[in-house]
Amino acid sequence: MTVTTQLTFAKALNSALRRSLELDPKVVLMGEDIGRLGGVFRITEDLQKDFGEHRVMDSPLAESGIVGTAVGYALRGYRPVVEIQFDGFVYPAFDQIVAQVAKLHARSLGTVRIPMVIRIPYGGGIGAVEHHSESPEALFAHTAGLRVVSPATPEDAYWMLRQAVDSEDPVVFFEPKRRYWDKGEVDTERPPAPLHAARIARPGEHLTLAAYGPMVKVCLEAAAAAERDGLSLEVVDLRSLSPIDFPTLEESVRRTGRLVVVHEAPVFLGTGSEIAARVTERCFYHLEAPVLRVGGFHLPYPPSRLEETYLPDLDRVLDAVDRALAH
Amino acid sequence: MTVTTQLTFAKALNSALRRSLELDPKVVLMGEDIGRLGGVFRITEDLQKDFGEHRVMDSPLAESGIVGTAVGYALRGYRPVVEIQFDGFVYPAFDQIVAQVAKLHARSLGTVRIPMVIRIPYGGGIGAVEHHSESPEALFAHTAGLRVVSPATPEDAYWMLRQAVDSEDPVVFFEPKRRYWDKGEVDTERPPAPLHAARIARPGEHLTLAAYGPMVKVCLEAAAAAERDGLSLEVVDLRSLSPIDFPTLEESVRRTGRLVVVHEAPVFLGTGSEIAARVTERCFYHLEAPVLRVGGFHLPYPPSRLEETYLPDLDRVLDAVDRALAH
Amino acid sequence: MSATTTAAAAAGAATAFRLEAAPVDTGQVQLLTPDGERIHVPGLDLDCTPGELRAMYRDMVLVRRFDNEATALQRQGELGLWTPLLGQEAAQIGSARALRPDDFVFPSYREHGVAWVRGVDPLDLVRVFRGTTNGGWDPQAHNFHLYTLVVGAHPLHATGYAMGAAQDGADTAVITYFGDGSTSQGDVSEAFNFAAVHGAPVVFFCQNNQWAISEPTERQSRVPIHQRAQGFGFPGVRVDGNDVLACLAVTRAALEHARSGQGPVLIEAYTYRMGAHTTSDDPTRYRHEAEREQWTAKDPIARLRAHLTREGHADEAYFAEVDAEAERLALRVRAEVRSTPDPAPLTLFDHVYAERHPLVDQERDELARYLDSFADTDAEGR
Amino acid sequence: MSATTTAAAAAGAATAFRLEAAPVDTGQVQLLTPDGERIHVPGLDLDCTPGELRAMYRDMVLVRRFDNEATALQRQGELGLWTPLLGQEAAQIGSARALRPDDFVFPSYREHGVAWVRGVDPLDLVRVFRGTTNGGWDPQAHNFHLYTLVVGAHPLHATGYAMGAAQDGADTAVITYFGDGSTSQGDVSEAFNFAAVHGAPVVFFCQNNQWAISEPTERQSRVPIHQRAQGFGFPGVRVDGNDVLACLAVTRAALEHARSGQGPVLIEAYTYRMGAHTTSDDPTRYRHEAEREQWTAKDPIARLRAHLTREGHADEAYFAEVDAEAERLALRVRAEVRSTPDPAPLTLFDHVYAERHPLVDQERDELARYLDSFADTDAEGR
Ligand SMILES: Cc1ncc(C[n+]2csc(CCOP(=O)(O)OP(=O)(O)O)c2C)c(N)n1
Ligand SMILES: Cc1ncc(C[n+]2csc(CCOP(=O)(O)OP(=O)(O)O)c2C)c(N)n1
Ligand SMILES: [Mg+2]
Ligand SMILES: [Mg+2]
Repeated sequence: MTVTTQLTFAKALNSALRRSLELDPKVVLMGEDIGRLGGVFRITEDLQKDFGEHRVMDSPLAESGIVGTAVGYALRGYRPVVEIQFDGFVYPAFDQIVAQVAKLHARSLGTVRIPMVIRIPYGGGIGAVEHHSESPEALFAHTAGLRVVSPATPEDAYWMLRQAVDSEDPVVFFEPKRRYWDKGEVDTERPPAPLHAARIARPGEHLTLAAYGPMVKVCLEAAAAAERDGLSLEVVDLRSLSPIDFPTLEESVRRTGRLVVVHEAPVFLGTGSEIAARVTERCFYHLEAPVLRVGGFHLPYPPSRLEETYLPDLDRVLDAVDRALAH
Repeated sequence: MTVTTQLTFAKALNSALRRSLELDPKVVLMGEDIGRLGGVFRITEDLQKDFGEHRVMDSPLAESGIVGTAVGYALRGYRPVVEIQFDGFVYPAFDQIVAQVAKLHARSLGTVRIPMVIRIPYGGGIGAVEHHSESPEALFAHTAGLRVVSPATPEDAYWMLRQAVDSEDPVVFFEPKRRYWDKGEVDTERPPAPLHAARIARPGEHLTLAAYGPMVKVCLEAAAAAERDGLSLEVVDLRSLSPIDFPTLEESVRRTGRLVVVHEAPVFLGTGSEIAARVTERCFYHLEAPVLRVGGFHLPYPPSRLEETYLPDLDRVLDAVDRALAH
Repeated sequence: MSATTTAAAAAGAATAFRLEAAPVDTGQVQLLTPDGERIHVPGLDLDCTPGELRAMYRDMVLVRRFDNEATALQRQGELGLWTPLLGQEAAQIGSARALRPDDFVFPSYREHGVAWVRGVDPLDLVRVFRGTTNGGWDPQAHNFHLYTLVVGAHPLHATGYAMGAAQDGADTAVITYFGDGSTSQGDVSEAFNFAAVHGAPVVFFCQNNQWAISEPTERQSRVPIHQRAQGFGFPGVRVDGNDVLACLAVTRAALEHARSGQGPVLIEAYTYRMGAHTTSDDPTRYRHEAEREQWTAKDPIARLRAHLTREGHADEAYFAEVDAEAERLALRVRAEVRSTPDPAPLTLFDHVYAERHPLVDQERDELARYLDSFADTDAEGR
Repeated sequence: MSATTTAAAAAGAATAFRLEAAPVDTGQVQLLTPDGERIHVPGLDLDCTPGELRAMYRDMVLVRRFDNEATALQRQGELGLWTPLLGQEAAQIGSARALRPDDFVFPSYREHGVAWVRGVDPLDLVRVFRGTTNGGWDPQAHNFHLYTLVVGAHPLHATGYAMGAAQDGADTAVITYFGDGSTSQGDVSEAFNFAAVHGAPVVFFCQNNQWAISEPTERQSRVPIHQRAQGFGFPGVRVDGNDVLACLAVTRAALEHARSGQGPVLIEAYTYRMGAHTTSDDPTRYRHEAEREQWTAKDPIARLRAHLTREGHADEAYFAEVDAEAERLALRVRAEVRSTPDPAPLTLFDHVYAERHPLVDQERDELARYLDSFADTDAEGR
C-alpha cells in the first residue's frame, strides 16, 4: 500500500522526527532554539509542545556541549538527534565529533554504540550572512567512524532521517537548506532505498552527472536543458558520502564513459576529489575524458551578493559537460 | 657562502625558532609546556630561558584559547608561532583555525593579516597511545585561507619554518614527529627553495612517487629497493599541501606516465585524492595507469601494536608500484 | 561552599561542612532611575557636563533611528538581514564613551552603537548585512574590530590583543562585547581564564538582553552572569544596562582597573532586546508582549531625556533638533545603501591570501575566461 | 565584587562600589592528619568499620604496587607508555568507594585506583598502554567508561549521562575525574554549565596534583580550582586529596547532593603527582625535588597506616600480608602482560562501524589479499 502526501522538504524532516519520537521513547532532540521556536528553520516545530521538554531540549548555546552531552545520552541508551543551527557553527563541536563520536565504537571494541544523528542545515543560495552557507561535508566524510548523508528530495529527507535515527552508527545528516521549501511526494509507508544507496535520478547515455543534496536539482535542470540540445545526461544522486555507493556510480560511468561531479563545497579536496580519484582508478579504461569537477572556489564562502557567481549553476554544469564531451 | 651543519630534524626546528626570535622581536611562541620543559619533543628547548616568558609562553591547557589569543596577538602586530602538542589535540582549536584564522584576511578585505604559524607534530610510527599519531592535514588543506606545509628533511625543517614565520599568511606547519631524530645537513645561510615549491627528491623514469613529510623517506627507500630490480622511480617531495606545486608534479608525471601518491592519512578524501583527481585531469593523455594511492585505511588510527600494518611502508609502496606498472 | 580549613579543624573551631553555592547576587549598579533621577553611589564618581550628557542623548537617538532604518531597509529587500540593537542603546553608548581612542574594541554583531562612537560609518555596517562584503571597515582605523558572527569566538581575540598590548608596554585597554547566550560557549570561558591567569587588560562587556534568540537567560546560566567571573578569580558586576550613566561609570572603572594592571573585569549590562533577534526572527513565537512592555518603562533614551529635562540641560527645541538630525542620517543611509553597487565577480579572489597562491590565481583565471565566454555568447545573442 | 543594589542605592544605604574578586579560599576538608589522627568535622559524619578502613588501606597498597609494576614494565619495553597515579591513591580510592554500583564513572587516563574499585582488571588497563587496544574493558560491565585521553572531553559525556539517568527516573549519580590542567579546557566549563543549568546529578572530581605536565596550577587558574564552581552557580569544595577518609566523606556527600536533585558539585582533591606525568616525562626539568619531599610527608598510605596502627585496627602482620598480596598481584600482571599477544592485523577493521560500511569491507579485503601475497612469497622464500 502506498500512502503519499505532498510535503515540503522541511515538513518531511519534521514528520520524520515526529515519527521517530513516537516510535522510540529513547529518541531525544537537542539543540539551540529547537523548542518553543521550533528551530530557526522550524524543522522541530511543535515537537517540544507534543513531546515535552525532556524529549526536545533547548540547549545552552554551546555546540561542543550539545554534542558532548549527546554522547553521554547515547552511552545511557538514548538516541540523540542533535541540531547544529547552521553549517558554519559545527566547528566548535569538531573535537567531540571527530575525536569522540566517531571513535567510540572502535575504541570500545564495539561494546559502546553512539547512535547519534547530527543534523546540519548546509549550503548557500539563501542570501545569508557569513558562516551561514558553508558545505563542510568533506571534513566529516574523511573521518572514519562517521556516516555522512545528504538528501535531495522531500521523500529522501523523510526516509533518510528516519533511517539515520535508526542507524546504530553516528550519522552526520546534511540538510540542503535552500531546498527546505521545495515540495514533493512522500510515501510515508515504505522507504525508497537503503540509507547508503545512490539513486539514478535521471537516466541518460552520454555523460554522468553526480551530485547530492542541493546540487541534484541543478543537475536535473542541466540535464533537461541539455536534452533540448540532443544530449542525454544521466544524473546520479549520491545521497550518501560515507560510504559512497561506488558500484552504482561506476556502473553508470562505464555506460556513459564520462563523469562530472558537482557540489557546492570547494573543489580542492572536496568530495569530488575522492570520487574522481576512485572512479578513475576503477573505470580507467572506460573513461573517455577525465572526471571533471564543478564546485566552489578555494575561498571562504563569499558575501551573499557574490554567491551567484560562487555557486555552481546550470551554466557552469553545462560548461563542464561541454568540456568533458570535447575530449 | 655555504655554512652547513649536521642537525637533527628537531634541532633544526629549534634553531629556526631561535633565529626567528632573534630576528624579529614581534615573534612570540605559545603553547603547552613549551617553556621550562621545552615542549614534549624539546623543539622549544632553552628558548624561554634565552628569550623570556613573554616571548615563549606556557599557555593554559586549552587549544582554542591558545589559537584564539594568538589571533589577538596577530591583530596587535605580533607573529605568533603556536605549538599544538600532538596532532590529535588540534580539534578543540578547529573553529578558531578554520572560521577565524583562515578567514580574517578575506573578510577584512585585506586590512587584517594573521601571520601565524600553527606547528603540529603529526603522524604515527612512534608507538604512541591514541590521539598521538594522526594525520589531519587534508582538513586544513581543504580550508581556504590557510597554507599547509610539511617538511621531510632537517634542512627543510629549518628553512620552511623560517619561511612560515615570515609568511604574511597563516601556515599550518605539520612536523613529521617520527623524523624528529633523523639527522641531515642544514645550510643555515640560504634556503633551498621557496616555501611552496615541490622538490624532486630523486629523479627517475618509470614512475613518479609523490609524498611529503614522513613518507618521503619511505618512498626514497622504496625507490632504492626498486632500483635493485632495475626500476627507476622518481620521488617528488611535495613539501606544500596548500598550495600544491602541480607544475612540478605534472612535469614529472608527463615524463614517467605513472603516479603513486603516498601518505599516512586515510586514503579516502586524503590529499592523495585531490592529487589524483587534478593530475588525471591535467595529464589525462600522458597517464598509462590510473593514479594509485597508498595510505591509511578508513579507520581511527589503530593501537600502536597494529600501526605497522596500518602505516604505508616500503612493501606497500612497491606493491602499488607493481600494480601501476601492470597497467 | 563552606569548607573547613585544616588549621581550624585541628583547633576544633571548624565551621560545619555544607555544600553550598555562592549566594545569588541580583544587585545592579544604577545612577539614573527610570524617571531620570540621579542616584549617587559612593566610590563611583561621575561628573558629566551638560554637553556630555546631551552628546550621549544624541548618540542614542541617532543610533536608534539608524537601527530602525536598517530594519526598514531589510524589509524592503535592500539588506539580507539586520540585527537590531533596539533597547540596548545605553549599554553601548555608555560603555563605548568610556573608551580612550587607543583602546581596542572586539564587538559581536549587534554593536552598532559602539561602532557609532568609534567613528565607523553606519554605511559600513549596513553593507555587511546587505551582503556586499564580510568586512566593511578597517579595524585599525577605528580600533574597532570586525563584527564576529561565530558566537563566543572573539573574546579570545580580545584577550590576546590585550596581552599583546600589555607586552608592548602600552596602557591600552581592550573591551569585548557579547551576549548572555554567548557565555555558554567554551571559548568565552577560555577567554575569561586566559585573561585572569595573565592579568590581561581586558573588559568583558556582556549585554544580557534576556534572550539568546528564543532561549531565556535561565537556559544559559544558573546564576546571574556577572557571577561567572568569580569562578575565574576576577571581579564581575551587574549594571543597569538601560542607564547610560551607570554603563559609562562602571565601564570607566573597569577599564581603569584593567589598564592599571589589575586584570580583567566582567560587566553584565542588564538590558533588554526590544526587537527581534534579527529581521528573520519572530519573537511572538516564544515571548510575551507583556515582558516587552515592562521594559518599555525603563527605556534608556526616555530616561536620559527625563534627566536632561529635569536638570534643565536640554529643552524641547534641542530634542527636536536631534530628531531632525536623526531623520537626515536615516535619509542618507537609505539613499546610499540603495546605490551601493554589488562587487565585481572577480573580486571574490582578491583577499583569500596576503601572498600569492597559485590555486586561487588559477581559479580566478578560469572564472574570468568562463565569464568572458558569456560576454561572447551574449554578444552573439545566444 | 561589591555591587550596589538599586533599592539600597535609592535608600541611600549603598555600600561603596568596588571592583573586587571573590575572596580566595584555600581551606580544605581534612578528616585525618598526616600523622593519622582523626579529625571530626561537624556536618560530615563518617563511620567506617575497621574492616572498611583496612579495605581502603589494602586498595591503596595494591594499586600503588600495580602502578609501580606498570612503570617498570614500560621501562622494560613491555608497555608503550604509563601514566603513574603515584601519590593520588587516596583521592581515587576514597572517592571511588563512595560510589554505588549503579553510579557511573567517567575517568581520564590516570584513574587506575578508581578502575580497581570498580572491578576493572589491572590487565585491562595495562593493555591499553601496551598498545594492543584503545579500549580494554566493557564500560557497561563496570559502570566505568573508557579512559579519555583528549583532555577535558569526557566531563561533557558524564553530564549527558547524568541528564539521561535523571530522565530515566533513576537515582543514579555520575562522577567524572579530571586534572587541574583540564579545567582550562572550554569543554570542561561547558560541562559545568550544562550540569548547572540542568541540575544534572554529576560530581566533578578534579585531582589537583599541582602539575599539568610541566605547568603548575598557577598557569591554569588564578584562584583555587574548587572556586570555579561558584561562577556556574553550584558548590565547590577543596578536600585534602591525600586523606582517604576526607575524600570518601566529601564525595559521598556530593553524590548525595547530586542524587537528591540538587545538581552538580565540584570537588577539588588537593594532592600531588609524586611521579612523572608519564613514563615519557622528565620532571627534573621543571620542578624541584624539595617540593616532592614535602609531599612525601603527607603520603596517603602512610597516613592511613598510622591511623590503623594508632587505633589498633591493624598490626604489622596485616600490613605484611597486604604487601605480600601486592607482590602477587604485580607478579601476575607482569606475567600476563608479557604473554599478551598482539591483535591480528585484520582486526583493525572490526569495529569502525556497528553496521556494514562497504569502504571498510573493501579495505579489509584488499589488505587480506595483500597479506596473503606475502604468505605466498614467504613460502616461496622471497
Ligand atoms: C557558534 C554559533 N552558534 C550558533 C550561532 C547562531 N546564533 C546567532 S546569535 C545567537 C544567539 C546569541 O545570543 P546572545 O549571545 O545572548 O546575543 P544576542 O543575540 O542576544 O545579542 C545564536 C544561537 C552562532 N552565530 N554561532
Ligand atoms: C586536548 C588535549 N591537549 C593536550 C593534551 C596533552 N596532555 C596530556 S595530559 C596533559 C596535562 C594534563 O594535566 P592535568 O589535567 O592536570 O592532569 P594530570 O595529567 O595532572 O593528571 C596534556 C597537556 C591532551 N591529552 N589533550
Ligand atoms: Mg542575548
Ligand atoms: Mg594535574
